[in-house]
Amino acid sequence: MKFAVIVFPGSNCDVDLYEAIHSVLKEEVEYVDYRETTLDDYDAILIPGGFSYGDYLRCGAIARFAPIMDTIIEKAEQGVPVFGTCNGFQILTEAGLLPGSLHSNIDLKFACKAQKVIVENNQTIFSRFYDEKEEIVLPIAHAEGNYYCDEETLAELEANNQIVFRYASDDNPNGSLANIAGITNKAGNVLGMMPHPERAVEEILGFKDGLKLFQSLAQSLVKQ
Amino acid sequence: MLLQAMKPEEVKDSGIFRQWGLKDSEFELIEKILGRTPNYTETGLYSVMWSEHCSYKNSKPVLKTFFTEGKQVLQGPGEGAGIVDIGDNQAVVFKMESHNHPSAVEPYEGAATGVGGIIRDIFSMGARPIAMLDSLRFGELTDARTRTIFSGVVEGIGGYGNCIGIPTVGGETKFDASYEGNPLVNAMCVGLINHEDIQKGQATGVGNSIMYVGAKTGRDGIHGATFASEEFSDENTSQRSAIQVGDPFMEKLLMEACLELIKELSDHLVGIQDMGAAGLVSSSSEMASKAGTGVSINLDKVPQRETEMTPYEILLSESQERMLLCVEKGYEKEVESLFARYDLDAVVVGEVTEGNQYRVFQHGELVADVPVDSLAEDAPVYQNEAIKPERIVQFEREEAFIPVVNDLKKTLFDLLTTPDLASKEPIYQTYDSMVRTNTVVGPGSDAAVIRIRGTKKALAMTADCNARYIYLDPFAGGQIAVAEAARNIVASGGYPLAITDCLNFGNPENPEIFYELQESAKGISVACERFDAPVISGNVSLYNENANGAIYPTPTIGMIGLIKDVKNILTQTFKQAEDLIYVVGE
Amino acid sequence: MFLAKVFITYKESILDPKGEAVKKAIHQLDYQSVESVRMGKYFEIEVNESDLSQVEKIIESISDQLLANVIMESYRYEIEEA
Amino acid sequence: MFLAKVFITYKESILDPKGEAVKKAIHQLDYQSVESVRMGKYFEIEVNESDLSQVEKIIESISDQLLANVIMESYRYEIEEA
Ligand SMILES: Nc1ncnc2c1ncn2[C@@H]1O[C@H](COP(=O)(O)OP(=O)(O)O)[C@@H](O)[C@H]1O
Repeated sequence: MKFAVIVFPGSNCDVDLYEAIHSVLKEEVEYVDYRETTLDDYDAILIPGGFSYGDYLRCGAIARFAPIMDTIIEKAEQGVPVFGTCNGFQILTEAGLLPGSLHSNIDLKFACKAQKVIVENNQTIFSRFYDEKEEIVLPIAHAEGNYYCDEETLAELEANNQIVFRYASDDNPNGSLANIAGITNKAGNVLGMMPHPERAVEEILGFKDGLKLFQSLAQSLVKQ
Repeated sequence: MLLQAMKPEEVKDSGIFRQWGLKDSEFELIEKILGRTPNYTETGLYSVMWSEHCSYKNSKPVLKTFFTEGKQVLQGPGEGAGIVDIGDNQAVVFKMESHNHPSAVEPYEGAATGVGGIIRDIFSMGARPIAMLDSLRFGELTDARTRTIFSGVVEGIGGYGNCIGIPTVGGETKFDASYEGNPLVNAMCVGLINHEDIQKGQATGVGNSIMYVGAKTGRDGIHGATFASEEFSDENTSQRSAIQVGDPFMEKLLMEACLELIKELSDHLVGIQDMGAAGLVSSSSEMASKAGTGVSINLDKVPQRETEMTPYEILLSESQERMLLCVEKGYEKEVESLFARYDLDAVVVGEVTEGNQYRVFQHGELVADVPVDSLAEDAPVYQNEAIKPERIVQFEREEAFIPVVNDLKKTLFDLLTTPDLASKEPIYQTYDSMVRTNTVVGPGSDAAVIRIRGTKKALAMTADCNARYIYLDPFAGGQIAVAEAARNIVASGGYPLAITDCLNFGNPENPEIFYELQESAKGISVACERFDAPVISGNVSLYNENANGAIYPTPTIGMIGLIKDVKNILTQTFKQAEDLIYVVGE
Repeated sequence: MFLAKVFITYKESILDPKGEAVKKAIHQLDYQSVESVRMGKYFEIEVNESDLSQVEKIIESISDQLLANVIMESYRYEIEEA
Repeated sequence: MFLAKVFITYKESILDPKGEAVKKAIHQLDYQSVESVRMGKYFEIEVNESDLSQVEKIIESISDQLLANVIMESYRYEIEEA
């Protein structure tokens, strides 16, 4: 099985994702440049955090026009797992692969800290190693993680069980709607989330609850 | 426009050079060196190159006294940053730099471009930046302008560091009225390098090409170096319209491109230096001066963001996110195409020449022609007078102060609510301290710890200075600053390796202030020798004054320690109930 | 009641990295005839005063002190009755 | 040559935290008559076309696709000859 980590100009958590797969999960992984137009060699596509194009206009707004995006959209439609964290989540919403959008944290500040997250749906290819309602701790590091969508979309997300991760209702770091921290598309093969599971795969760094996400994904790929 | 047409005699007679910070005696010295009166552009070159910021003309005698030796030192003071061996063919590269004056005027951009500048210093040595620290001083938060400066500075540091993707893992933040209107913004960057990748900022080999890479040049930050070397006045603040704006996205591309260049084309890359203070003139003349060569620059080739820029403006501009390379003749195309992949300009703007002249051409005309060393080396050095401040003489006569505490609990709570002692979480949580997933100990403990992937090693790092101690006793205070840093390193499991420093003081022409500078440097030096932690890099920021006088003398110490095995990492928190608590030391 | 619209942009000589990034993105979308992009801030401010000249004074003062950093930005405003 | 000015603001129904923060700061400066502040983005775009309708098409297209996120923002533009 082989993972692709997409590198946009300004991506900076590409190394974090790469190392999580390579050094900890011990699976094959390669960086793929944003100018590439094929992803046929890969079983899963990972979109890292960071500041693609400086986040200048709006997070993810410019990245979604990068040449690789058409291919990612095509692969996503074919059912290939696509995972985006932080800026990756923002890119996925801008590209329309996930509904809604992300805007400024309610207090307008960048927040980098340990965050309690609740696993709402452990039936996805990304979350099957977690227990239902399991409380985990993942780092967050973002200024624009405040998830928004209209009521209809929210109702759909709830009805289809697309909300995979939520913040605790008394500990929402950014003001996101319905405490949403991460969602999938309807088909369940595209996941976007603000917290950083790739920064939570080693005891020495103080967090390890993210590892199960990559293990879940790896196992799903084996099964296929 | 008229000004640019000034003839040499007019430059002299009008005295415009004084506005640029040159003294009459310095102007005369330039005339003597050249055997003629310098033209407008040349006068501009000297005015920035001979500023305190570039020439260290007031601080050189002090810096010479620093303890700088040690078998671990691979590169001491003199290059963009210092380098220390950490075994296994690896080394750590670090330096601290101030951006005080720009931050007072435009807090966000001032702090952001300070971060950008110090990062370039690190990757221009060939190192991958792995962590940032920031040491900050502000006036009291009760003042509205101070609050604006404070939040702007903190946002600027986070804005730049978060975007470029280097974790900000530690620092310090203190408040005192002496910093009102003149905040201190000291940023430190730490990089990791393999020995064979170490670069120098030099331009050797007659005929080799001087290449310009990165952002285009605009009229921003002209005279920034001079500005950093002057006292503040309100008039000053409004004059300096040319503040720089940082572009961390551009710098991220520039950093990745330069690091790739150093790996892929190392055989043909002769030298590399960032264009920081005093921009193109400083980087090009220093590279030639170090190599003992001449250099010729064609300004028509310099990528420009604005039209009709004069030689003076192009040479002095401090536009950010630019680097200068010296490339072996014949390999320019390779460099160009490497940078093109990052969507960056890379252009030949000049070449290394025989002799030792600094020659600049625009539109086919020779617009400046001066000896390289006269710019980079021959600035006058001033041995300022040092007099023990009256207040210290007073202190020495007084009885020792013994505080009387009546209500211990109240005193403790009062102390804990002072901004100096209060938790700095609201600051450091706005910095990404974890990106690159090597941060074992982030902000909130004594020193931050970054592990070195693929080894058992880790680096401990801290920035410290208690300026009040230096104010009371510069020599002892200097020692205490180093000792505090060393304690933070040791308490985190590391051995002190070396220090960098940022000497923030008031006007050195004031003998009492020069005394503070001189004595605290002695104290630092003595302590460094004791800890076998030599000074390997640093920066001087003088003329930090407001209407009420000088800031507290603040020589910030940045120290790096080596942790041989990540097993030995310690943090400052209690771990479990019933563990015993010891007090060690005197 | 008045509605003031305030526009803030960098001064000419100041680098506008955001505008540059947007321009590049527009070119990637293949609108080559777009020659330059400056990106700035825009405010819509409702002021409950009866007197236009008073509103002007307020808007200038907050633009100067708060909305723009006049060292590197310039501002422009329009006021209409609302 | 044309100059287009594009204004982007959050849709009415969406909370604008930046605008709120600015309003608070304005009240701290003691301009209590300021009732509301919305903060948005402002673009000045030079387009080298000879035909106004062509410029309109371009500006709408880049505003829709790029400049605004139409899920929560709306845009407005003005075009003048330059
Ligand atoms: N400006 C800052 N940037 C990053 N970290 C900071 C900053 N200011 C303080 N810190 C962190 O907060 C913690 C406490 O700082 P400080 O109060 O200076 O501690 P101490 O007095 O114990 O040295 C340290 O871990 C320090 O690294």
